[in-house]
Amino acid sequence: MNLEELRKLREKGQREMMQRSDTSKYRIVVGMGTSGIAAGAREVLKAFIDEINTRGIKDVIVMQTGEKGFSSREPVVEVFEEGSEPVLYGNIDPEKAKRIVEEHIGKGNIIKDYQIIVGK
Amino acid sequence: MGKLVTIKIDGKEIKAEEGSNLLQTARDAGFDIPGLCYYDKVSPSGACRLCLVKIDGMRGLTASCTVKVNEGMNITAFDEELEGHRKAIVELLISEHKLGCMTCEVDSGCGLEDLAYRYDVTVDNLPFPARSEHLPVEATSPVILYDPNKCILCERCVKACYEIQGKGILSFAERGIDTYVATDLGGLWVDSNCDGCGECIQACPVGALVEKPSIGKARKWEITKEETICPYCGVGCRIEVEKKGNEIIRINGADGPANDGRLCVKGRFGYEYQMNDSRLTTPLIKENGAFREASWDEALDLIADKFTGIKNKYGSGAFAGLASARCTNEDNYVFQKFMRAALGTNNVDHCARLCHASTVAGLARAFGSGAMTNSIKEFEHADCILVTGSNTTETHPVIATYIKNAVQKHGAKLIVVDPRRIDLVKYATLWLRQQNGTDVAWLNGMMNVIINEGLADEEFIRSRTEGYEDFAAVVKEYTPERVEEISGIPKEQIIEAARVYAQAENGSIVFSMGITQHITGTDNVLSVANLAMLTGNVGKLYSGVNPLRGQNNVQGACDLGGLPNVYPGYQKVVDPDVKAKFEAKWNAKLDDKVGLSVTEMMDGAGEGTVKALYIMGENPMVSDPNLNHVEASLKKLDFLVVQDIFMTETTQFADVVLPSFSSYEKSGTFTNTERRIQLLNPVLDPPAGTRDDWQILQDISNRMGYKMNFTSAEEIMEEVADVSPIYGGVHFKKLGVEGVQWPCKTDDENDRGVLYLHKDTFSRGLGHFSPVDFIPPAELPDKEYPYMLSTGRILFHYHTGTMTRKVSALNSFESGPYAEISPELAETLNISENDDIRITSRRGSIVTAARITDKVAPLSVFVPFHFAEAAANRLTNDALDPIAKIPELKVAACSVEKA
Amino acid sequence: MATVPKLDVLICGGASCISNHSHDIKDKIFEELKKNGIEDEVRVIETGCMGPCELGPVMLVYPDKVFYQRLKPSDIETIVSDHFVKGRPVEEKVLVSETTRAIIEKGQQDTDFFKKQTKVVLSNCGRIDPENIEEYISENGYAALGSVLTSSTPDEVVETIKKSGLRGRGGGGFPTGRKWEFVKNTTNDQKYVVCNADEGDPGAFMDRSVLEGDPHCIIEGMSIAAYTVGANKGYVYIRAEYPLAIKRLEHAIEEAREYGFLGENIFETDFSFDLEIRIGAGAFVCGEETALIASIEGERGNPRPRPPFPAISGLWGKPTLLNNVETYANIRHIILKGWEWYASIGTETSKGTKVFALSGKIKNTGLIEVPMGTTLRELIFDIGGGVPDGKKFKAVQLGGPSGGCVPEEYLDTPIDYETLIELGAMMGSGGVIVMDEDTCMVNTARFFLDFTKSESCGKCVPCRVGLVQLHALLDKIVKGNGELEDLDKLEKLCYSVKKTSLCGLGQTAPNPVLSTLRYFKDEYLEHIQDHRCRAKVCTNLVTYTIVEDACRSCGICAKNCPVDCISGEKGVPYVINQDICISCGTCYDVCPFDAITTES
Amino acid sequence: MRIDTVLKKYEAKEENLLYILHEIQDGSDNNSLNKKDLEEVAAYVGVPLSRVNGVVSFYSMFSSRPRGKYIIRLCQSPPCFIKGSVNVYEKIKQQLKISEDETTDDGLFTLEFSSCLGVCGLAPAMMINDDVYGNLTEERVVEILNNYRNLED
Repeated sequence: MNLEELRKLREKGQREMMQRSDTSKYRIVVGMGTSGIAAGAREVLKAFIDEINTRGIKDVIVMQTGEKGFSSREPVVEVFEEGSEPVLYGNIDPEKAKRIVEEHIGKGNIIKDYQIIVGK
Repeated sequence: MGKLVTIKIDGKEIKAEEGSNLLQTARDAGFDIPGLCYYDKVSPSGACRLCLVKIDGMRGLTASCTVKVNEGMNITAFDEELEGHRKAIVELLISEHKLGCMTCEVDSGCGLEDLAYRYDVTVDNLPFPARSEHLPVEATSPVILYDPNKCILCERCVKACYEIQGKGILSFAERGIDTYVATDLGGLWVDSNCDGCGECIQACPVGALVEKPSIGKARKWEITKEETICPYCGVGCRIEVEKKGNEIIRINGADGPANDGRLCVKGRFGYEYQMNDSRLTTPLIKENGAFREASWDEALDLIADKFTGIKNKYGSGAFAGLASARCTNEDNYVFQKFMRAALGTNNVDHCARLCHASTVAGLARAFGSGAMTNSIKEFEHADCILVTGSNTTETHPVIATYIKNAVQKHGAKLIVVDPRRIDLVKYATLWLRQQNGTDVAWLNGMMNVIINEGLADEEFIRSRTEGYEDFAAVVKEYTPERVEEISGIPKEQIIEAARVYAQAENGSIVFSMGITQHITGTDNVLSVANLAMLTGNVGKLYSGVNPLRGQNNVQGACDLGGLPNVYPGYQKVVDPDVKAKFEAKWNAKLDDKVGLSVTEMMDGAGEGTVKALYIMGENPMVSDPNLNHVEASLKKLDFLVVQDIFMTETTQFADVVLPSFSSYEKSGTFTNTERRIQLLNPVLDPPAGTRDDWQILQDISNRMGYKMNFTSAEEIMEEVADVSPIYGGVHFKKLGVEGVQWPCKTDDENDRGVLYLHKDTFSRGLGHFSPVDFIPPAELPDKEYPYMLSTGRILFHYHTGTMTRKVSALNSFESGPYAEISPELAETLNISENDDIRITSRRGSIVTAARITDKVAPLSVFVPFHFAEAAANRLTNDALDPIAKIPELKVAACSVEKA
Repeated sequence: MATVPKLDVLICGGASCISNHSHDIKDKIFEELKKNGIEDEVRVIETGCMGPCELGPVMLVYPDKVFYQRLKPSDIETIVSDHFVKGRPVEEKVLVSETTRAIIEKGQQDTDFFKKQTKVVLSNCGRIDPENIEEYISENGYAALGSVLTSSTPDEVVETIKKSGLRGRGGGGFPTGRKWEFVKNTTNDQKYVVCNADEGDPGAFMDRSVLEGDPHCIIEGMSIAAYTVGANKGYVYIRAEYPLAIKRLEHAIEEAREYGFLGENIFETDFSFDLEIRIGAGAFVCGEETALIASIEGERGNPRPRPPFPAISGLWGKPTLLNNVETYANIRHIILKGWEWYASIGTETSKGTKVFALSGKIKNTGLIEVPMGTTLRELIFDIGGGVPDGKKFKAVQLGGPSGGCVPEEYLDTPIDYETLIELGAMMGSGGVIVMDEDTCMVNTARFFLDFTKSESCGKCVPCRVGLVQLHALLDKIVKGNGELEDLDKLEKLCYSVKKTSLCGLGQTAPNPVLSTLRYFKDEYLEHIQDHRCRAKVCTNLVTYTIVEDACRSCGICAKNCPVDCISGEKGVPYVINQDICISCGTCYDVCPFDAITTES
Repeated sequence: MRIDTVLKKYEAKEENLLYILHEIQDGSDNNSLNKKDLEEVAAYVGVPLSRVNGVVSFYSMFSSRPRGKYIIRLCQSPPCFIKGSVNVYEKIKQQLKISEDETTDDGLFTLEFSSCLGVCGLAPAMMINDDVYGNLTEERVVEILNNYRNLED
């Protein structure tokens, strides 16, 4: 590894992040720190994947990340959509996850009552 | 001594060594800073926080015990704040401490009690409630009692056990307020690996750890203390005897040159025999097969008459005498002088014949001097120590601590070569398990590797030695492959051991009877010497060839001429000039032939050529090989005199038994295994009716017409100095606590002798390489006697058990005979733990309890030789090394069956 | 793309409101919004418990600041049509009181959550996939290491870190650059860098969060440190209670080795460095640096005396650089953005940002990162949303068991290392534990001492025995047996324990006692003199009585009383026999009519 | 798991002691370290038995007494205390009929305290083996425990 290789790798990564948004309209990122998991994030992640598979949705990927710090709102899920502000959902459970897939991913409707109101 | 720097404590300027311990420095300068966890023999903990001081430039308060002195330090040791905190800490300690001071063993000698007094802390003025619930006292050890309620968790015992003794039996268990000192995995003390050395007790500043045998015996203020030398093994530990009247209350380790205050279980707890009722206090004469008490005059006259008669009838050659490795140098000098000058024979020997005769012979040939080349405390600083044929932990426990220190504190590499999985194996980098009696082979194998890999010290070989070519030619034949076949040691291990030892900056070899007690004992020793010379590991600090001598004064008994071939100071009896010198000094006609060795004496007695035997403080009826033969021989004697402190297995065959002094009662000197002559102090009064060994001999001699006029041990040593050059500079006045290490040839007060031998030049000039070929043991297992028998000592008993078996503390650790057999053998023969088994050799048979352990090799049996009721020496082989006449005690073939 | 809603409707999702069917109300609202076609204009949010459970279900409407109480689904149609559509609140369901005003105020503050934060250490946490090194690289990962290795001397790095003003984030606040310089200046062929991931204070969990969410930033920070001080080996000591953090870091180390950021000749330079994880096994004291070293060596976590300091003689007696997770996490940012940028954040003495863990009686629990110098009030109220359930703020505990409790009047103090010490607290790892009026400060002090005494390693006398005695004194007071002179004893012993203990645990363990004695002495006096616990926590000091008027003689209290001290019969109010009562509070909890009162 | 396989994974150095003990304990039938294992570990690592005992008894996560299949570590951190961990403790005690450091008769659960689980934002919290549970209420405790019990049926 040298600086040049690092630069290439960085640029490739940044490109891929963008490309990922090209191929997948949505990116669902679940906070999978211990706090999230302790509050049920694992079940939420599974629910997202199951629901997406069940519905046969193609243009969405589900990813994990660490914790954002909203302990009181765990599990926390962020939905990214190309060209839009990311939407942050809090206190998500498997049922709510299914609804997010149905409403937000499926129909493009942000589910406001899951949104973490703090911020933005 | 490091650089002197100036520091200031409470305004006073003090000069101190740079890097020295601040607390110690302050105390030495008269600042009585309190502190309970500081112990100068272990690393500082900084745990009790009493020695806190203020140091300019350092934040907060600092424990002075953890600080090293630096130039310009400015210290506040006492002010209101510090003293306030100290009082608070004492209050906290007292609130946790079971206050049973009035019944506490250490009352008036307790660190915490002193501080409570100093800071006026009492139960009544404690700011908090004292602890009311108490934990159970741990009293299961035979010798140590631990009261957790008195424990202040200073960690001194834990560190003493690990850092000093290298054992690590103790550790803190649990944490916080629940912390306590536990053994091993936290079970009962008695079930632990604790061997009762009591180093922990000595380290304890309060009464949490005390000597069980001493409980209730005396208050501190009734006790007086005197120092002398431990009566047991060849280490020569200095002891502090606490006594009330003429009774020993306890023994502590004192700061002697060989032990630094360390002791083993025998040294600390093995004194009870001293108060035993069966002590001999009057001469006994055998009449009609039974002993009767006699007056000294009657007994001595009888001996003088008998001896004169025998001398007249059979000549001087009919006498033989066993000097004693247990008696003082002075006793031994007078003994051999009596035998040589009064009786006219060189037939004087002693049990050194059975332990290190081959060492003396071998090292004399290789180096010119048959003693340990280096000193005990040097072991701690060797980079590599090769221990072979020495179960050091049990036979020389305090020396073992320095070996362990080398490994644990300084990262030394330890190589153990031993057929048994001895304790030191735990500390070893490498353990080579050879077949009994194959030592020349593996030693040659190591040297083969060293030469082939270019690891030999060529400069040393060139400039300091001779005979290399012949030697190398023999070694060439001992390839690792061949050696593996002979010795059973995998060749990789031989190669690795060769590399480790040869590449060490300072390699030290330690050996003992596993090397010497073979028909090839002298060969073995020569091989060891070859190995040291090949790598240049002799004649310098922290290295050398170090035979560990077994008994407290076995070195001295040899030095003082208790041998058939030499006068005191290893002056040869066959040398006419030497003989002439002694004839002049002693004013007597002396024998010009080499006398009989121990085994030869027994043969002579059996054959009727030896008519009278004089035994001073030895017990051949347990210690000698092939006891059935010894017994028959003793019975054949016309006259047998035995001097001892107790009746023994040997005294029963005596015609006269003479009661003498014990070690604690003696004046005189012992010479320890590192050639150090140390002064004894008669700490106890001898019982009425007993006489010192040398006095008895002098009395008989005078009655026989050969006059000796010694009035004290000191006078005897003056004569020794006069006739024996290596003791030429040895004078009682000069010895002090440090003693001197022979050779010490000048009277100069600063001539303390020689720390390590053969610097620059060997005693014989050039070191001599001997070509040595492997010869198998005299007797090997066969169909009839399929197992390999070996014997040795154990930690808790000493030699023939005359003393130790009268000590209940030691008996609670190990009370009687047993035989170690392997789990494999036990299974084959369907033997369970503690089953009685019969062990038989061509010479005899014993019945003893089986102990199943993987210490011994699968087809081997090990029997400790201390126990007369199942005496290992009924089985051992008396085949001799042709040069040193040492019997092959370490190898015999035997059969085993369920009894 | 969402339009900005005109109204925010906060429906209480507390357990009590849910049990009163607040979900039905929420559903009904959605239904009505849809019916009225204004679902885009109204944002409905379910919140945590708002506090006044007895009024539930409750609902807040912003920006109108209207508080609805005791809602039923049938109320919703009118509220939506009149209020949401026409802007006329439905007065008969609205409650205006002290409490509701406070709740409304607090809800407002929710929106302040982000405004005051500056994310440096946490910048990647919750954004990137911690198990994918390429995502870290995309965020400029390992660029700082690359730049340092290829274009800076160790001296220059030390200089940069020194000028940045970064101080140790693990508690003491020792200047990081100076520490690095010490270790760099020692001459020894073997040096180590160690990361203390044994999370300092209970109540602080930013280290875990960083390790789980952005493990590579620690590897990078440690590598830069190793290069600077001349070490080739590093250890991260993580508590075994953090299995996920261990797993993520293990994975990250593997990745870093694979990509050549750990190992031989990193960035094609002479610098080689590798990292190993060491795990604890449940001992708080191992967060202390010398205890941590002992633990890495495989021993009991007993602290060792200092001097010698680890910088001179640490792990296996070798010079050792020890920093905590958050400190290392800052390094790459300082290298990349320059010390000037870092030093521009914060106060005169304390630079950069600090991560705080908000917990206890605070609405928005979690991790936040703010510039040094932010006030406690901003932390607790603007960002943390204040105390939930309408309770009154009493104190904030900073620095965990090593820290102190700070009362309301000091909340406007800007936070830095020095100001907190002056207040009798300390920065510690950044644990912020909020306490409300239901917290008894004496009992809290006792709790902390209970904690520290059971975590004391037992090596030194003042900590081992002193904490037990301090705890015993507090216990005595809490149980109503305190005497006035106990306060002097407490203070004196606290002082001695602080000054004489071997390590940080003992030296700081008395802080919770000292700070509560300083700010809440009246509570101590009440316990001792009046046998009163105003928070009604200290059971020995609390008397339960049954209010005759409220009692419906249902007998539930008597049935549940563990000592059978409540008697009564149908139609007659029940009575508690105070001689037998053990003040366990069971009756209080089970009474369906709130007929039992507590007095102290 | 055979102890040899664990030992083989680590160099025979004292610094690996904690790792080795963790792994042996995790692989044991009863979440504990028995005497024989400890003796083997001591011999392998090359430290005295007492050192191993000192370590095992010092760290709260090690136990030389047999423990349940599931170890409940109830967080005792200040945030959990303030958020009512005492009630959670009482509930567990009532549910399982065990107190601190005790094991249920069926050998399923052992209850222990932890200094901090690091999920303070979700206080009160507990950990069962490697899984952390936050925002505990008495109801949730019952539910979680039942889930574990159901796993056994």
